[in-house]
Amino acid sequence: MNGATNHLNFDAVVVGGGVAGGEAALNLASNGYKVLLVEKELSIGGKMIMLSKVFPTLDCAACITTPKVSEISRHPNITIYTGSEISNINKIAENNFEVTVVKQPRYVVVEDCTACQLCEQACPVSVPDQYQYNMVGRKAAFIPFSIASPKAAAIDIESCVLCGACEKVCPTHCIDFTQEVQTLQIDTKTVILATGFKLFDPLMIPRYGFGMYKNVITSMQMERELAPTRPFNTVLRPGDGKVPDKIAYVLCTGSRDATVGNPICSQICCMYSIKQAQLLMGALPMADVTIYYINIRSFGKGFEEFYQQAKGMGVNFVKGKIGKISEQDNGNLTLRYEDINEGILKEADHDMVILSVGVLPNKDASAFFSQDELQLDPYNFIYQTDELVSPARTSIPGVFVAGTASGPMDIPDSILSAGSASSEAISYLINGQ
Amino acid sequence: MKKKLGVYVCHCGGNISDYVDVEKVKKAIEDEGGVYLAKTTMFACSDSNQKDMVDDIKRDDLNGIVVASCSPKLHLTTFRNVSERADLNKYNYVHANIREQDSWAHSNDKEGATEKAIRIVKAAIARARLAEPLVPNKIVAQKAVAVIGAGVAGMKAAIALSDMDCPVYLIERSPFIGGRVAQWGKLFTSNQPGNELVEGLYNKLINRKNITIFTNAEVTSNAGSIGDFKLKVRVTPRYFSGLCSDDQLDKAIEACPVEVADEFNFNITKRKAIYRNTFSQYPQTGVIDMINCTRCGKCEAICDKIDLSQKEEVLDLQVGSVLMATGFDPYTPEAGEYGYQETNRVVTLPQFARMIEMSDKKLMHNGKEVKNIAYIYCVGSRQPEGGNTYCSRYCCTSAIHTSVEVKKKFPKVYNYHFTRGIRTYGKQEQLYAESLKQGDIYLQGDEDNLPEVVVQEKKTLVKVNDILSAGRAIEVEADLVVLVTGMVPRADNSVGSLFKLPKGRDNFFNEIHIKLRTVETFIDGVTIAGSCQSPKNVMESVNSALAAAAKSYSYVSKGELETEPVIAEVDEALCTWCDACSTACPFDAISMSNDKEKAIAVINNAVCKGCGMCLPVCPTDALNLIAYSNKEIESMIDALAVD
Amino acid sequence: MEIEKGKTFKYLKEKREVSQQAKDGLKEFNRIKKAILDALKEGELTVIQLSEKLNMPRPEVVYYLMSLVKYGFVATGEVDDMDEYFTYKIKQ
Amino acid sequence: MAEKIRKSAKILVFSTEKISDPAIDMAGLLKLHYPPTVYTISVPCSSGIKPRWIMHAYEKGFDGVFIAADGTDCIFGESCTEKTGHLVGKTHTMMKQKSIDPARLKMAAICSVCSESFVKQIKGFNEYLLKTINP
Repeated sequence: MNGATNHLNFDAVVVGGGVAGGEAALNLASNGYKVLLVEKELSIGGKMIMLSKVFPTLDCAACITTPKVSEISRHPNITIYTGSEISNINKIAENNFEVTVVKQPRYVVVEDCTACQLCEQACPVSVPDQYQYNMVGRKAAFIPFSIASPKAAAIDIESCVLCGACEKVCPTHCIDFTQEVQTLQIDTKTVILATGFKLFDPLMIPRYGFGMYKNVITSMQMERELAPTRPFNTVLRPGDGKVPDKIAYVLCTGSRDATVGNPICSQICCMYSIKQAQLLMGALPMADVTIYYINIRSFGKGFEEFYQQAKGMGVNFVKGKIGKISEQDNGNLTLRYEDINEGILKEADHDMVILSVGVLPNKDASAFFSQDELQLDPYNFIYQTDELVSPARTSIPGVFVAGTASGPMDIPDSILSAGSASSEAISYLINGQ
Repeated sequence: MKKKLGVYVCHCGGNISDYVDVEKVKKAIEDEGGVYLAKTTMFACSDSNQKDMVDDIKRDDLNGIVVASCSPKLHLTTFRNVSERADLNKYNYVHANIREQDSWAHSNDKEGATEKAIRIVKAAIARARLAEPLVPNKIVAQKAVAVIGAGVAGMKAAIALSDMDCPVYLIERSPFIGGRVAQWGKLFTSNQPGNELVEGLYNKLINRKNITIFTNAEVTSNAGSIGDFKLKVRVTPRYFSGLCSDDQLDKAIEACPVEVADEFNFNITKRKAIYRNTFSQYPQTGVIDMINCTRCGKCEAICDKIDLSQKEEVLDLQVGSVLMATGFDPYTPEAGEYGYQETNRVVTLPQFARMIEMSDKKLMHNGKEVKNIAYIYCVGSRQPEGGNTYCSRYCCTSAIHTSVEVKKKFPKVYNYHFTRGIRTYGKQEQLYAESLKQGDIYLQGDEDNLPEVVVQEKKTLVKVNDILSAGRAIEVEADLVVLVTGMVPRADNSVGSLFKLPKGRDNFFNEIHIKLRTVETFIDGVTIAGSCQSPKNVMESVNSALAAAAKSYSYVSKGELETEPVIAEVDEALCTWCDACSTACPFDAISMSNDKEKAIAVINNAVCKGCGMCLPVCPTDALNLIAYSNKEIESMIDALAVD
Repeated sequence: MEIEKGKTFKYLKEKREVSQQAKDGLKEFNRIKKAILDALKEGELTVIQLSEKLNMPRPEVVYYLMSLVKYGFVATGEVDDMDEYFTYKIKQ
Repeated sequence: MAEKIRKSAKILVFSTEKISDPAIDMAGLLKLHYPPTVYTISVPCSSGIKPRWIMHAYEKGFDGVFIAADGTDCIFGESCTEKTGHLVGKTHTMMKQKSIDPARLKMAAICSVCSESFVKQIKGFNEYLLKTINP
């Protein structure tokens, strides 16, 4: 099978299996179009499936994502490739694209895997679990996370020592180390890019001490600590396992900050931080939560009320810019900040600091196109050529953008943008232009 | 048939199990009559659990299922689909709500919540024991959509539907289409003027054969429901039988003796009772406003295409779905709110936008050149007491964009922004940076420290204790105070009541689920788009319009829809035909039949909506609602009542 | 070569070298796992106590301990009077 | 019969699927607490509740029955309020015949976002019922 290529036909290729890509794929599929959904990770569901609860309703993210994910994975018109990446997209003519997809071997036959986890138990290897943002280990033979879709094991071949323990215990003999990289040639009529966003890496701001001080974590790590499938089974600080009781949020970490190359606002951090603060007050009733902010941007439906609710629950809001974070011997952290209301420098001690990291562009998409130019905006998000009237259009006719690939947005806006992209794609499929 | 039931109690990843002892619930119900297997599950809705359920049903020949989890509004369909995939009739599935109506509502009383969960699940089991397989009714879906409101959202939705090969009726209440965007100048971020944007959309609209546009038209009644809405649309005439020449129209307008405030310019100018579109409104023809017209006939004498004898028409439309895009009103400040109406030096942001559009060279107001402009933010939004608690989302960006544009057009002006914290989210941040760069001054108050407007005879002062400079009291003498007003729901949103559309706490139309189902409403077949759902900017409105179009299309595209088989049925033995039920029925679904030995009531299955209004009025208890029979309800009451 | 179902790892072993990093990582994990489990044999300990006993940085103790909880070797014990630190014990 | 003092009354709520049940759901979402001895059965429309169901609830030991009615929002038509009122009247007559305090049946219009009003009504009703149960 080495190097074999398959030729396949679809009406649409959707790149990215997060909420936006999933919604776009569903819209197209339920109108009778054949869709290929290509996802880089081992599971669809994007970042949303990893969240704890969502603002402003405090629904658990899993409760509203999993049914959607399962609808997508069961839809007869949708084919899903996980662990797969686009290597090239060529536009031949209107309604005629050639897409090359590279599918990495999972070393597990998904159809035969029952997710019994015996391989996971047998595997001797332990490496940091990327789905828990490295706060805990996972095996080299592993199920990505409990609500993953497909819910099937995978082998992390880079960490695998090829001991064969997993194969020995697998009751369905679904582990298969003979799998190879597959290159697939796909003909399609339209392409939707839903490649999502990347999180800001706070290592870029050394004065916050992330990486050095273990009790300084990112908001995504806290999201995991609060999720039902959490790494520690309760909220603990990773520095020494203490239950924190004085927690600080540093908003605009990597957003609205030209010094790190990202002058724009990430649109979601205020709200997810307020949400986490509310959840923390619920989980740790004795805890003190302080949010250091420049402006609170609770602009969406029900958001301002949610912000007021957090204030009512006793979350402290301090208008202040954080200058420097330093660590004390006991792992506690001292925040030096400018209190804007009083116009003076102050210091405050906290035992855990959460950096509310911002949204950065995922630049992968522009590399897909070798012939045509996929234009990016000044911030490297996909450029919307007719932003006000046809927000899903890109510089390549027939290629549409959905969700955060075009800029920061929250879940409802991603869903609407996906609705918009699929609607434009259907028009394009019907009218061929 | 003896029931073999499967019962699944969901942890909901802690949402339920943090307050309800789900293992205890499982133990308490596993010996109930009919229960064959009982399980707990971390996420009942997860794919793997759904698979397990299908396997269980097939392996053990289960003929009834109960899932105790969240509200049925979220997952009833999910589990009905699971049943269907396992070849079990989906009406043998019963949902028990132990989250919204138990674990969350009683999170302060774990014992009480657990006790309640046990009874709720037992009641659901009792119901599942009696559940019968049912077949959904099929109805014909009219392949046409009515789009109500022809602002940017409505226009864009109409075009999208037309592209999907779906006939559209675009119904606009005012004489011109274009909505609020037509009233705006340059738009952020493209800097395209609102009128050009509207023109582009209008040109597309009139080229589509399957779009019918009605202006001056209002939906006055609605009968029917998803698949077949029967609308009555009242069309007020324009009183033009054809086009007058520009010259003639100008003369006719000049001749008109009636002058009224021009709502297009937010009443800062006047217009006649006969008037033409501004260049951003379509169709490009005149109209007579009969509410103010005195029928003097002066205009008729100038152009023979003017015809005051035209009569209003009422049209009947049949559509499968309705897409609401009725938009918003700008908030109108109360008299005296920040000096509004106390001096003409205080205007609203929309009025100011019109002023800029209408002035060139110098920005003049009341014969005086405007130099210092003070913008007061959050007027009508984020109100600390009563009123509107929400943020209107568009206004920070809009005000800053206006201040940037005004500075470009009139470089001598100074902008002072009295904010409550700037919310230029996302890429709009660049605009805030641009405004700072051009030298705009930003001052900030908060809900306990709002700016104050002092109106004096010759001048107007705006004061605030500025929290950006440690609470220093700062005052600005403003030639013009611009109140940055938020969005409020349309003052007359009666068309929403025609469809019984639910409204949220903020009085905007409410969606089913804010996260994942933003354009659908609780009223089947009716979708919402644009700022009638919540404040939105142009791009956000367009995205929601396209999403709503796709959703509305999905209701009508197949030409057929399934509806719930929950309808009334008559126990012929008990019925003595007394007419009480047919009088009670709001849908004329019940009539008398003489086919049998005696006169009895018969139900028209296609028309019955399953409300049950006929049930309590029957003197012989001969009527029942399928799935809500006496037996089913009373057995649930029994299960809930057990001590 | 003949590929035997259930022993396909042999096939890949022929074709691919296991990285030194993976081998070292496994050794390291086994060493720390043994150290933590041995230490806990004598009784329940907190992260701080373990860190002192094993002369291992606290954050590393947290990471490995939590991994061992996840893999089912260690269980969480009680929290102290101040509601600050949990103890951890060998899972029976 | 000696009964111990009860903390809360046992109340059966009839809610409507599209209007008042979402409001009761939202009360949970907002963590507005009410007694856990309040149980809900939802029906398509409040005007379709049979008096015999209500009477059945009293027979089986419910202290009170609360109809969370659609009011004028009812999707089945405006006559809903009047018809629900009528069936309440009919039930009151039946209750009097059985010497049941008519105040043990309560009706209020609960709109789809009237969560706070629902909780307030239920708490008031509970207090009233408790006074009659634990005199």
